[in-house]
Amino acid sequence: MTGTPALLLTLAPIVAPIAAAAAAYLMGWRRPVAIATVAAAAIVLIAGAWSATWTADGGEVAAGNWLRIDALSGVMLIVIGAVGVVATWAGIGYLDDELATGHTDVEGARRYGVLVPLFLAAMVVAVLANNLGLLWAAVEGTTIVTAFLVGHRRSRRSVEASWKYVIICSVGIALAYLGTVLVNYAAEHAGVEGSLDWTQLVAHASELDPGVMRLAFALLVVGFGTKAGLVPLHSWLPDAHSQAPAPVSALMSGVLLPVAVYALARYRVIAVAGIDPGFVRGLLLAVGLASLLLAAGLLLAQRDYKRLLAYSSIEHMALAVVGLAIGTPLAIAATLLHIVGHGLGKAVLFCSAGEILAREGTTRIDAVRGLFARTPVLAGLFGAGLVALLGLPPFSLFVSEIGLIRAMVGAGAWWVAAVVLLLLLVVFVAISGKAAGILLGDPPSRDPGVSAPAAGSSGVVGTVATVAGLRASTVVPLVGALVAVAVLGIVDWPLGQLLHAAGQIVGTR
Amino acid sequence: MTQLLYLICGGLLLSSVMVLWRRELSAIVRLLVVQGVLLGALALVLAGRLDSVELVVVAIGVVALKAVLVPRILRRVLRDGNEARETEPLVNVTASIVAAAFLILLAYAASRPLVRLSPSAETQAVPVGLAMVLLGFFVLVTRRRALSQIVGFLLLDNGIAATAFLITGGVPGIVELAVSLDVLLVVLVLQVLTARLRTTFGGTDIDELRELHD
Amino acid sequence: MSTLGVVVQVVLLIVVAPYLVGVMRQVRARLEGRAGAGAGQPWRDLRKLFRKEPMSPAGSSWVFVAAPAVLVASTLVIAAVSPFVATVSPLDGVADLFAVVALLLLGTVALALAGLDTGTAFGGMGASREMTVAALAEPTILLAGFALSARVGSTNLSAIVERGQQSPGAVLSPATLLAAVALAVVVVAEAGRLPVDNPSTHLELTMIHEAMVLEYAGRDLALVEFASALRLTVLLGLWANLFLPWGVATTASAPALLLGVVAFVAKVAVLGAVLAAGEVFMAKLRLFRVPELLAGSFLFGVLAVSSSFFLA
Amino acid sequence: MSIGWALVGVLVIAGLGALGAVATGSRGRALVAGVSTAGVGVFGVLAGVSALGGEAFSKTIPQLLPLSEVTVTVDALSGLFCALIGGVAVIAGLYNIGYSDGHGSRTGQSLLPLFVAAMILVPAAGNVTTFLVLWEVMALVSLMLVLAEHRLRPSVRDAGVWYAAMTHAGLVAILLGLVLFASKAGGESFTALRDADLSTTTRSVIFVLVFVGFGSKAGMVPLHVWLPRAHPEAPSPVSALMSAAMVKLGLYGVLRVGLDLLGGGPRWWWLLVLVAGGVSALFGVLQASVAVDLKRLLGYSTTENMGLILLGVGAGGMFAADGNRTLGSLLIAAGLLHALNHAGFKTLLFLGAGSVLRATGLRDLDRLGGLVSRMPATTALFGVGALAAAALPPGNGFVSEWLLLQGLIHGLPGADAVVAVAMPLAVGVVALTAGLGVATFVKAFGTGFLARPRSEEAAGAKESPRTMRFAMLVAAAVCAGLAISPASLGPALTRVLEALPTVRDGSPLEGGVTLRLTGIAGSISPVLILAGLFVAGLLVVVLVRRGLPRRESLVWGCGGTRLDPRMEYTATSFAEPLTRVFDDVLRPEHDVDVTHHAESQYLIESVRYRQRVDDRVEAALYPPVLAAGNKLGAVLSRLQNGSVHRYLALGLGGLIVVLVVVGLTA
Repeated sequence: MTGTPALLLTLAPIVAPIAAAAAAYLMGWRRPVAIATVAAAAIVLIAGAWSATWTADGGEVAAGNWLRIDALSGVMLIVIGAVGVVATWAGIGYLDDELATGHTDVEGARRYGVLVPLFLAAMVVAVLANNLGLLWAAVEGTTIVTAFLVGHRRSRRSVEASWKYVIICSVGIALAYLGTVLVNYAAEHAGVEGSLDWTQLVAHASELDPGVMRLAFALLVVGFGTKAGLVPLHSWLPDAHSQAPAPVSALMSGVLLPVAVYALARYRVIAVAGIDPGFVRGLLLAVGLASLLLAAGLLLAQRDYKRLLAYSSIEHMALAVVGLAIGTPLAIAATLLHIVGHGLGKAVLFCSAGEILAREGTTRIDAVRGLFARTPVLAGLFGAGLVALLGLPPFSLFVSEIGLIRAMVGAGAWWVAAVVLLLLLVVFVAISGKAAGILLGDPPSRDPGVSAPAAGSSGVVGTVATVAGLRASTVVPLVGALVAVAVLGIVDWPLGQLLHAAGQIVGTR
Repeated sequence: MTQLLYLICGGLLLSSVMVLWRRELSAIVRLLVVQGVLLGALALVLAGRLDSVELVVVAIGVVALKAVLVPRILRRVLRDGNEARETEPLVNVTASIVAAAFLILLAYAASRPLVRLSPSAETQAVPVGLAMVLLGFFVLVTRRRALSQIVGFLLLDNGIAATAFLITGGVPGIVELAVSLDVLLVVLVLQVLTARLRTTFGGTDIDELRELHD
Repeated sequence: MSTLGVVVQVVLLIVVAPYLVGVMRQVRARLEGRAGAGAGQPWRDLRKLFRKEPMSPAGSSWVFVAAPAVLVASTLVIAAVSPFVATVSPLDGVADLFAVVALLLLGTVALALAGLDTGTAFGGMGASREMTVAALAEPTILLAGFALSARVGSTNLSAIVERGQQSPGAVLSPATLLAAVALAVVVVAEAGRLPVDNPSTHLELTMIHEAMVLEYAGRDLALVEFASALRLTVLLGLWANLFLPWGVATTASAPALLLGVVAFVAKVAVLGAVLAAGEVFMAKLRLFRVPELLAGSFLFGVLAVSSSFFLA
Repeated sequence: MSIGWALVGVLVIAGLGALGAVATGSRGRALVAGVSTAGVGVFGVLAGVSALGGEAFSKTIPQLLPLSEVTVTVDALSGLFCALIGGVAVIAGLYNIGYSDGHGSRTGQSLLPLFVAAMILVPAAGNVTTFLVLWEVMALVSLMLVLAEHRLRPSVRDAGVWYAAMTHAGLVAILLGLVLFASKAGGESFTALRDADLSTTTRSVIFVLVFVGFGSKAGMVPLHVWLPRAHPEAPSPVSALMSAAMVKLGLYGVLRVGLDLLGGGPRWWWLLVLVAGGVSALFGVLQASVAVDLKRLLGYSTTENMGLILLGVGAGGMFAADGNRTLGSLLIAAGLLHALNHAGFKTLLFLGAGSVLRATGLRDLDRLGGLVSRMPATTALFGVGALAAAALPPGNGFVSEWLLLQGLIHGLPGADAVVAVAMPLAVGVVALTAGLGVATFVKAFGTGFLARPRSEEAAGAKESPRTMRFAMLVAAAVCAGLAISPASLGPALTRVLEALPTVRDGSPLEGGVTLRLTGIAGSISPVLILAGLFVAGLLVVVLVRRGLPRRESLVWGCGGTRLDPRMEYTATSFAEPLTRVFDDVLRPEHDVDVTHHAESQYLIESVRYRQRVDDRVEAALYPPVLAAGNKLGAVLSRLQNGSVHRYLALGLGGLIVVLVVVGLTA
């Protein structure tokens, strides 16, 4: 599809969040603004789903040379939209609590209201960009937008986290820019018109100079790998994810990291055509497996449940990159399904972890005990999210992990499959052991004087409905997300064809 | 003309190395100004060689951004704090210079494919850009002050800009614009964060930030 | 006619069993220089006991009451199905070597449970020791059975006995001899004879079997005593017929059965006498040396099986 | 009823049951969950029986499971396991009605029918992904059920973590094995796998991986560590389902993949299975023989019995690999029959243990006792189970062990040295296992139920509600049926064996009253043995009945006063000789605490003696692995020490490495 409808379809998911941001800027953090933010995320989701009508059978929605939706972008739009809806919806209650407990002020809430939709918009631009320079700029834009979201609370720790975040990510993304420049160089030299247009580059991928492209691809892997939380510049991630407000952590982990992986997927298509596929696979595998090892080891040693979730994000992105490394259509489809499942699951986890933090006042794993006995609904959400992320059925991560393993073995990389499975086992043991400590058992007898901040207390935005001490506006999106992940794990139709088409775009035999 | 090009490139590299050497923060900012100007000059020279009006505009923009705007922000950071000197860097100056030599050699080795693709006067100078990137990175790794880290990042960014100019005469205009805007915004963000660091930690020694760890 | 064989066999065993115990005691007495009470004394004791009232210890249950009956019944079933007098029997296919072994174990279990049911330390101690010995004896029995049946291709007792009769040379084969030694040890252990257990001791700390039945009195005790005699007879009879199969009737004719009866009585008497004589010169092993003895017999069992393969 | 509809029934009832249990209040919940579980079980049995009757079923649903599809195929092999699981579920479901009445948690009760449904569907899976999904659903649901009582005992949490970890480790092995298989075969449906033509090396790798995975589910040593933890900690109906039904799916996996999909293999595969089975049987029974926790004892007994079953399957596989189909089919039939028998008696035993637990709150045999007069029905029913578990006639366990021995001893003629060494040892193992099994269950029954109570809790025990007793009665009846007429299963077993191409060989056992074997001269008649025992016992009773009436007396206390229950022999003391004999294997730990009088160190106030027998295999193998993991974590933590400089240095280092590598590989 091209022309004006295509332009509308591609611009809508960008404009909607920007409009929500503008509203927040003008009106401050109010209920209508909050709803508008959720609606903006929903528009992204709808745009993604709608575009699937054209893209699921291999078509595309192109608006000029700059913006374009194909199946791959479509999947990413759906991820952004879905996770966005969950995070912004659950974020309403979060911010109400923050305001009620005095952790933030009206100005802080306004900033939050402006930055979150802008963050969404930047990510949408990244996945819709056909021009790789624009893609880069949008990814860099996310860093700038989220810098102040990470430091939302202005505590020592959040300032520390945001400094590390901005410095490391800026460096990493600068390296990606260098890579982009080199691709541009190779493209110009090969006489590719519109030298950073992805479509053009793919069409002429085999003409690009392999020497330059190898260097470029290596820099891109390190650079975008930084944003995806991959070794060697992964270190910002646990700090930023543990300090950012829960809904922002959810968005960063669930969407931002995958967007970086998405960028790598786009470049992979160009790289494999021009240079030795073994190099591409080896590099991605090295980065992926090293990250997986790191995540597994640090999960074992973890004492903080928000950092635990952060390392779990590293683990899942590592898995996604290993999927890219394998790069068969099945691997790509599985990777994308994995990204979808991970995004939603992580949103649930970060949002419920935020609630746990609000109640318990600590993020130490050994300080939270017997959660099921005290707040069954919250513990159930957290537990179900963990079950999903540990890759157990009926959640889609199980199917996608099987798909990934099948792809690995099918591509002859059975040793990779073995290593990955072993490391995943370590991850499983680490997370399940710690989760058992948090969730199960009898609660410790508490000092009655110290009561957790009253959940469900009326915030600035008005009275709220509660479910078992949790806001409906928190429970509904989280339960919805879990149901969605489960449905995706059981039924093929919502995404199956789209994933298949995306697999065809990126995948190589 | 080629001589001029090489002269400018030499100046760029030298200014990066000098940053490693100097401890005075204001001197480092001055070096950054010099580098910005040299970068603009580079663009101008290339504009001449490639007959590109667009590059002239870019050159003006580069000078405005990297030699005027950004240093001004940095000076404000410098003025807000009372830390005029870099505290003891994590790697001492001698070792830094040796490391710099190694990094420059690495840059030469790594950029061979770039040169090989189209050997010309400009691409011959590409290793300089890459070396600047690595040196900037090195500054980030070894310097403790928040300002020095910002400078390190800017050095790295200048290196990329230099590389971009040298190999292709710059990326497409709109991307260049976006990149510049991004750089400016990052610097602004870092400026704000530096201020927050100062209020919450009472200083800008980045090495003090050790509360978040495993 | 073959049904008659079964009846004859069962009746014979019932009658002979106490006499066997009597003979053994007599042999022993004579060897120890005593006059002895005569071979019929066990029967007289039984008659006396059957008339006395049974007693159940306070707190015990139906298990205590039922155990003697189960013990006797299981032994009687063995007496009925095994080829002691004749190999032709309508019950031939009912139980093979393994089933017989399991039935013996069933009896042991019944008594052990009764011992535990009394709730005394003695009962528990006896049960515990008895089960330990029985458990450790099990591998030897089955391996010896393996060695015997490997030659025949069947675990059917009649088949083994008949094959022994047909090829007498095989009785002297290494496999059979080794199995015979192994089984002999086990028979001693299962029957509760020296050196594993001392049937005449009433010193608490050395008792195994006797400790379990300490609380039995009257006709319960009679049943237990009778069963123990019957078990001894059955074990000796089985051993005799497996390794010395001569004389066992292979047809159901009266003369053959008669010969079978005579041969059985003779074999069992001789074996009993030998066993009793051996006991005179033996002291009881410490309980925790018994496993060593059983391990030795297990070794013989393994050797028996492997020699039946490697030396056959 | 057609298999397809029965499976639909399984799903529908499970779903309705789960929803119903969620919706009902605490009063009716156990009833809803129990009835629906039993209902699911009934449909499972129906599906299984249809399949065993010769019906086959196959269906593919491409709309389900992204990246793959759902394929369901049911043959006789699947059918046997569907029926087995269904049968256990019927009993456990009925039992649950009384057991969980009023205090079953919403989660625990609603998951019960789902657990059963997952288990029934596992053997019906017809492609790799379907199988793996169902397998893992089953694992997850069972994990949640194990955790149902997490608030009551801290040990539940540990058990859950161990279970989760081990079952996931098993999944990893199975996943890798099956995916490798599917990839080499070029398709993931079982039909494609069956038709694949693979190299022996590949097949061996697949088999070993799969065996490790299924072995861990079946509780094979050394992967058994979860079993004696998780099975005891679960609520008793769940324990029964796990121990009697779920572990059997490990067996199913070995049979399905090893003998069906891979179509048999070289002899060493099966030797491996045999050895693993033998070691597990022996180790399991040894641990059971010294265990004092009744449910832990039953858990180790499951390891033992699964060991025996796999020993039989291994030996059968060996013979089949040698071309001796007669013995191959006999031994595998023995294994399958033992699986059925074990399902029967282990259900009964765990339910019995559950009744005791419910009545006394105790699992510790050292504190039980005296239940025979307080819970007569439960005692009698547990006794039936114990008899079967001890493999004594006339129990049903005896028949299958007899078959197993028959298969093992008849392989010698015409065998080579490996068989000649393996078989006697296998017989020795089976025999020692049987012997120790007898001692174990004498201990369990004798100290747990007989004599006088050893604690107030045991003294105050009340008989269980009628539904529970009825459920146990059904289980006992099943055991009795299996014991009396094993030969009637002949046709079904024959059909199952037909699904295994390398073993297929007519019917292995036949006969009515007397159980006869095909091709082997050996027979027993469980019915006649039972009848004989009955008649002889009756005769004895009738003949001896005359005379003076029975009198109650004091027990003899060595001349002392009335004996205290504390002076009774306990389970620990019962097992003491065995503990000493197997000292080297068990390595018991003894603690003696002597408290002296305050006035004089020569006067003793009290002595405390404690003995603990830990799982030595676990203690030897698992701590090093855990320590290695912690080491890894500690080392990697150093990378994450909070210094942004270190983080950036890591990045620069990484960049340099990448640049060097790019340069070097040019």
